Amino acid sequence: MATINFGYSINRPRLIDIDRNNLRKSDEILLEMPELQTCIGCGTCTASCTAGNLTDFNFRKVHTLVRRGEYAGAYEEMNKCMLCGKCRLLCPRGINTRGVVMLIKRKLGDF
Amino acid sequence: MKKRVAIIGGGVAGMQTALRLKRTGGIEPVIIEREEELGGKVRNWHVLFPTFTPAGEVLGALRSEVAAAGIEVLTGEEAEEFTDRSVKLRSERTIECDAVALCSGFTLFDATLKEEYGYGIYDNVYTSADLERMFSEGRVAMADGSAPRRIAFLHCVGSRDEKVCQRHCSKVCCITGVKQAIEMKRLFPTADVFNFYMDIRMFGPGYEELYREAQQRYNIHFVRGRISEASPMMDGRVQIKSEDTLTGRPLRMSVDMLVLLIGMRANDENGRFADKAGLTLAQSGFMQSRDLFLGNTESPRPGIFYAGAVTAPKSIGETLNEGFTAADRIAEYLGVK
Amino acid sequence: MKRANWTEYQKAIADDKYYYARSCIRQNFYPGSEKAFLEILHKDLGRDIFDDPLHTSCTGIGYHSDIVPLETIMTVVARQFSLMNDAGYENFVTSCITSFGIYTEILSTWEEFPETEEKTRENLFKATGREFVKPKNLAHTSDVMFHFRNEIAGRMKRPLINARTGEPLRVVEHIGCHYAKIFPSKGIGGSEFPYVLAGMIESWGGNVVDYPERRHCCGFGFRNYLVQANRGYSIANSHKKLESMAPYKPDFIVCNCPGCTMFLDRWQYTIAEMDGTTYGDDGHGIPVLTYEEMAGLVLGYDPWELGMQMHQVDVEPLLDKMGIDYDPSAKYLGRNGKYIGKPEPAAVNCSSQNNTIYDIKM
Amino acid sequence: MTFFAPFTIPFIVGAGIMFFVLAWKYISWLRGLPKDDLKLILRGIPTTATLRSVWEVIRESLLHVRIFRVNPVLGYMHTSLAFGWFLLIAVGWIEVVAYLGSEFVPLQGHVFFKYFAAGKIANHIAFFDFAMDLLLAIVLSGVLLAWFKRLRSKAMGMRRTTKHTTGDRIALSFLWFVFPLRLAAESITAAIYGGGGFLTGSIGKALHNTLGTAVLENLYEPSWWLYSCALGGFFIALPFSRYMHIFTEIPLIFLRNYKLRPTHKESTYDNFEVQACSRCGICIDPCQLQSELGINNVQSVYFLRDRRYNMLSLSVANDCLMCGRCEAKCPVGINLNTLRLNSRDAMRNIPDERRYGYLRGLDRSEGSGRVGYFAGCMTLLTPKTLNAMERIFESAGEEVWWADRNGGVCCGRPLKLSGETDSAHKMMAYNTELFRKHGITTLVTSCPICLRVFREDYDLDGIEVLHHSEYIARLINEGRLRLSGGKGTFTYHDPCELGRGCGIYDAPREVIEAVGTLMEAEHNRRDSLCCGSSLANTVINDSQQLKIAASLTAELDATGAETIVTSCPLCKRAIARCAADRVRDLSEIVADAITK
Repeated sequence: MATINFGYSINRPRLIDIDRNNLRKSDEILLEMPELQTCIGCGTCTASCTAGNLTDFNFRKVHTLVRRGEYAGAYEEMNKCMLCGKCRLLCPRGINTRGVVMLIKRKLGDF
Repeated sequence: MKKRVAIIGGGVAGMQTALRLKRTGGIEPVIIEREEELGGKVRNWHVLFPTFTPAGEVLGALRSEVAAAGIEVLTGEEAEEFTDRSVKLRSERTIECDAVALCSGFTLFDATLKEEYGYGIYDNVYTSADLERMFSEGRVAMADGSAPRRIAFLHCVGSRDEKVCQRHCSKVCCITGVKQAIEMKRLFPTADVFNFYMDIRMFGPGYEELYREAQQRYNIHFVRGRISEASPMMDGRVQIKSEDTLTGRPLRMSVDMLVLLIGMRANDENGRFADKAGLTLAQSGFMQSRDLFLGNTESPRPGIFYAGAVTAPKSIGETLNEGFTAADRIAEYLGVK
Repeated sequence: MKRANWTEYQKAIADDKYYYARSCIRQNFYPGSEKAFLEILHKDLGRDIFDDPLHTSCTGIGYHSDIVPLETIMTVVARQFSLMNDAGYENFVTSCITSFGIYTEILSTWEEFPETEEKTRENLFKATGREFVKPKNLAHTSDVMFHFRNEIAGRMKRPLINARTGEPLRVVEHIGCHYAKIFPSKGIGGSEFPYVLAGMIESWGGNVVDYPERRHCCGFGFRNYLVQANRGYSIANSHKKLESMAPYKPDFIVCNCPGCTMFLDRWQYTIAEMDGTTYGDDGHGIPVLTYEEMAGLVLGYDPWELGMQMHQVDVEPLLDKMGIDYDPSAKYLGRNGKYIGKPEPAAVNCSSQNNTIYDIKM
Repeated sequence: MTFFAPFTIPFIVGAGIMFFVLAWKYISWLRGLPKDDLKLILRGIPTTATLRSVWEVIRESLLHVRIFRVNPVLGYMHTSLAFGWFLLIAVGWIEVVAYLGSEFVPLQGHVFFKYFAAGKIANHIAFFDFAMDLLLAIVLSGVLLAWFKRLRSKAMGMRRTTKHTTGDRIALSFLWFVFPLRLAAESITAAIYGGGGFLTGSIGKALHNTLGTAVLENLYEPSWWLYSCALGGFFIALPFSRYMHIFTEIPLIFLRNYKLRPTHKESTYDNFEVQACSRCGICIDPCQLQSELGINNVQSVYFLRDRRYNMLSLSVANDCLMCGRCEAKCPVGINLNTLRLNSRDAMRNIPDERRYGYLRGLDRSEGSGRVGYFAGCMTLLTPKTLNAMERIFESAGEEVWWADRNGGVCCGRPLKLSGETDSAHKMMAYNTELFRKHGITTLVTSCPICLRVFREDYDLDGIEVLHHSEYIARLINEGRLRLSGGKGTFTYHDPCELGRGCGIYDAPREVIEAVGTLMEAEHNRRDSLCCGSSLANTVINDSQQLKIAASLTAELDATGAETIVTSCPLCKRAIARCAADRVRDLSEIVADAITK
C-alpha cells in the first residue's frame, strides 16, 4: 500500500482492547478451569519457575493476557514451560497451574 | 438521680450506644438525629456484606429495641456544637447532659469531584450508593432501561487519593465491590463484570472467602489498575481506560454501567465540633481518639466519647461493637455500674 | 449530556488592550489565522491589540525538547513582558497553546519560588538592561475569542449549520494538552471538560461531538515528533483519535493549539499513505480548522483570505456544506494574485486531484 | 447319525463370525507390530518361554489363580465359568468319541450331541451323564454367583463393580442365558428320551411327571433353538464386548513371555493388552480418586474401555495419579500406566523442534566429584533435604558435583507424564549431556520422579543411578556413616514412583531401622497409598489433592509413630499440609543422627 517510505510507521498500540479482542477462547478456558480466575497476581509461580529462571517466560503474565483475550504468542510462551510443577506446589490459591498450561496450549494451539 | 447522656447521631453506632447505656439502669440516653428517622447511612443499604443479610433486618432489630427500651429520640434535630455537659442544637435548643457520645458517622464521598469518571455527566456512571438504592427499589438497569451486559466496578473512588485530599483507606469499599459485583452477576448472569482495583483489602471474617467465590464461582474479572478516565460513547455506554498493571499493558473497554465504589470521608462539621469542644482531628479529618489502643472510644476531653465511623471508616459489625465499648466507658466515667 | 460543570472553571479575561504574542508554528503553517485574529479584533470587535514586531519566540519548543534551559526561557519570557511594558499594555495574549502553558508555568513558578523571579530579573538586566512588570492578565487567544463569542454570534453571517439539511454541524474540538492539563484552573472548563472551543461552537450554532478519545493528545509530543525514530508514536496518537471520532461522522475538527492543528491535519494524509485508511465524507478527510478560521467563516470572511488553502485536507466540502461562496480558481493565488503552488494530488485533497486550472499557468 | 438341524444355524453363524473376527483382529495386530517385536516373537517360540506360556494359560486363563488370591469366591466364580465351560467342551468331546469312536463329527455335532444322540443311544455311559451334569452344575453355580455379584458386590470382596456398556450388557445377558437354556434343553430331552445324570435326568423326570409328553414334545425343538440362539448371540457379541478377553488373554500371555511390552508410543501390541481387559473392575477399589473423591469414570477399566472403542477423552486420560495401585492388582497384568501414557502421547505429543532451544549451553552446576547429586525441581522447595544431603555427603567424605542446586533443568518426567514425550526427550538429552560432561560415575537423586526417568528413559551407561535412600543405605553398610539411633519411632510412606515405580522398598526401611523403630502403616510397600500430589494428574484441583493427602496422613498417624518419613519431596510437601511438624525426609532423620 505505502508508496512512500516515511522512515517510520504507525506504531501498533500496546493497548489491550477488550472490545476488539475475541474473548471466546478465554471464556472457554475459564469455563473449563474457573479456578484460574482466582489468581491474585502474587507472582510466586513466576518466581519459582524453572523455565522462568532460564528465559523471560512469565506464567502469570501469559495467563492474565490470555484471560484478557490477548492470545498472540501465548502458545509459544507456554511451550517454554517444563511442567515441573513447582508453581502448583506453591500457588497460594491452589490453582492447578500445570492444568492451566496444558489447557491454554490445547485451546490456543491454532493461534 | 439518673445521669443523662446526649448521643449525637442516630445511626447504628448511636442506637447501639444508647441501648447499652439504657440497660445500665442508671443512665438516660437521648439520641439526637438530623434525619426524620433513626438508622443513618444503613437505611440506604440493601443487603450487607459478606452474608447478604438485609440491612433492614439489622436496622429493624435496633430500632425496635430502641423503641421498646423507651429511649428518648429527637429526630430532625442537628447538633450545632457541644461540650461535655451540653449540646446546642441548630434549633437553638440546648440539651443539658452529663456526657456526650459523638456517633455522627461519616459522609459519602462526592463522586463528581472525580471529574474524569464523569459521574453526574454521563448517564451510565453510578456510585455504589446509587446501586444499593437500585437494588432496594428492585430495578437495576442502564439509563435507557435496558439490562447491562458489561459492568465495571471501580474501587477506591475518594479513597487513597491525594488528588481529592482523601489519603485514608475507606476499608469497606473493597468488600462492598465484591458483594455488589456478585449481586449484579446474580441479576445478570450472562453479563461480564470487571472490578478495577488498586489493592484488594479483605480484612474481615468471610471477606476473602467471598472474594474467592466472586472469582471462581461468579467468574468476576478483577483487573489490578485504577481507571484513569471514562468517556461517553455514541450509544450512551462508557469507555474506560486503565492499565492492566499485572501485564503492564494499557487496557481499554466499553461498559454498559460504570459503578464507582465511593469512599467514606470525614464529616464537614467535625472541624466545628472539634473547635468548640477542644477536640482534635486526625489527618484524615475524622475525630482523633484519645488513644488508638486503650482509648479508642474516648476523646482527649473527659466526658466526650466516640463510637463508630466518626473516628475512622468502619464496618457495621465494628461500629456495633464500638457502641458497646463506648457505653461501657461512659458508664464507668459516670460511675454507674 | 449533563455538562454544566465547565462553569466551575472560569477565569478573568481582559476586555480590551491586548499585547499580542505570535506562535512559531502558526506563523509558518497557518499565517492566515493569526492575521484573521487581529482583523476580527480590530475591525469586527473594535478592540485594541498590539502586534509587536520586536517580540520573539517563547522558545517553548526548545524548552520541551530539552535544548533550552529553564533559566533561559524565563529570561526570554521576561523580555516579552518588558516589551509589553514598553508598548504600554498590561494584558498579554498569546497565540500559541504551548506559549500559554509556558507563560502560565513561569508565572506560577515565580509565585511559588520568588527567588527564581529575582534571578530572572537579574539575568534580563544583565543581558538587555531591561526591567519588567508582570502582566495583569494572561490569556490565550482562544480565551479572548471565547470571551467575545456572543458578540461574534451577534454579527454572525453563516452559522455552523449544514445549509442543505439545516442540521447543526457536528464539530470535534481539540484543546491541546498545554492549555489546561498543566493548570486546570487556568483553562475555561478545566482539563476534563474544557469549554473554550465548545462554547464558541455552541454559540455559533454547531454541535460538539463528545467522543471517547476527546482528551487524548494529538501526538505531537515534541520529542515524539521531532525525533524521527519516535514519529511512529506520534502518528499512532492521531490515528487513535481519528479512529475514535470517525464513527461520529464529524463535519470538521477545530483545534486550539498550533501543533494539534498541524498534526491532526497532516497525519490524515500520512495515515492514508501508510495503511490506506481515510476518514471523513467519501474518505476525503476531515477538515481541520483553527478557531480563527471558524470565527472568520462565521463572520463571512473569504476562506482563501483566512488562509484555508494551506490545509492538507481540503476544506471545500465543508464550505459547500455551510453554503459559503468561494472562488475555486482563487484558491492557490496569494494575496497579490501570484500563484503560490499547490499540493500533489492525494487521497485527502479531493478538489485538487482533477483540477488543472493552475497547471495551465505553469 | 446326522448332525444337522435347522436350530443349529444361529450357533454355526455365531461361531463362524466370532472365529473370523478373532482371526482378523489377531492377524492385523501381529502384522502391525514393529520389526523388533516380530523378531522377539520368532526368537521366543523355540524357547521354554512357549512352555511357560502354556502353563500360564492354564493357570490364569482357565484356573484364574490370581483372582483366587484376591478373593476366593470371586476366583471360584471365574474358574467355574471358564474352567467349567472348558471341561464341558473337553469332556463333551471325549463323550462323543466314546460313543461314536473315530467317526467325524462336525462342531455342532459336539455342541448339540445330546440332541442328535437323543433316542439313538441304547446304553448310556453313566460316567458321562454324571460328569457332564456335574460340570454343568458347577458352571451354573458360577452363573448364580455372577448374578449375585451384580446384586451385592461386597460379598465378593469388591466394593464397586464396573459400570458396563450396553454392548457388554447384551453379551452378558446371552452368557447368563447360555447355561440355564442348556440345562432346560437337555432336561427336556432327557424327559422325552431318557438319559441324563443327577441334574438333567432328575429335572427331566420331574418335567415328565408334571407336564406330560405332549407339552414336552412342543417344548423340545424351541428349547434347542433358544440354546443355540443364546450361544450364537454370545459368540457374535464376544469379539466386540469385554468377553474378547477370554481369547485375547491367551496370545497376550505368549507375547508377554516373548518379552513384548507396551512403550511410550502406541503400537498394535497395545491391542492385545487393551482387549485382554475383562472389565472385572478390580482396579476400581484401589483407586484413591474413587475412594476419596468419588470420581468414578476414569479408572483403568474405563480408560481401557474408552480407548478400545475410540471414545477416550483427554479428561479421562489425564485424570489419573498413575500411582500404580491398580496396576499392582490387575489380574491380567496389563501395563495400565504405560498404556495410559502412550494414550496421552497420542493425544498430546506435539513435536516442536523449536521448543527448549534455550537449554543450549546452559550449565549452572557447581563443585566436582565422581558422585553427582541431582536434587530435582521439587527438592529445591524442600531445602531441609538439600541441607541434610550436604551434611551426609560431608560426613561420608564424598566429593560431590551438584547438578542443579542453583536451579537446573527438569528431568523430563513431568512432560512425559503429560504426554509430551518428544519434548521430554529434549530435557533428557540435555541432562544426559550434562552428566557426561562432568564425568560422574554415580548419580544420586532425592526425587523418585527423577530417579524413575533416569532409570527408564535415560541412556546412562557407566553411571550408576541411585535414589538417596539406596545411597544412604550403602553408606551405612559400608560404615561410612556413623549414626546414633534407637530412640525415635517412625512410620514410612512409600512414594509411588519409588516403590511401585522403581521397586525400592527395602533401602529406606533399612535406613530408618538404623536410626529408630519403624512402624508400618496399614497400606505399605506395593500396597501403599498415594499422596495425591502426583504430577501425572493435571485434572484434580487443590482441595481434591488435599483430601487425598489428608486420608493418607490419617493412616500414617494411626501407626502412632512420632515421625512420618518419606523419601520424595512431593510426598513430603503433600503430607506436610496435614502434618506439618511431623513429616521429614529420610535424609533429614539420617543427618540428625550423624554422630561424628
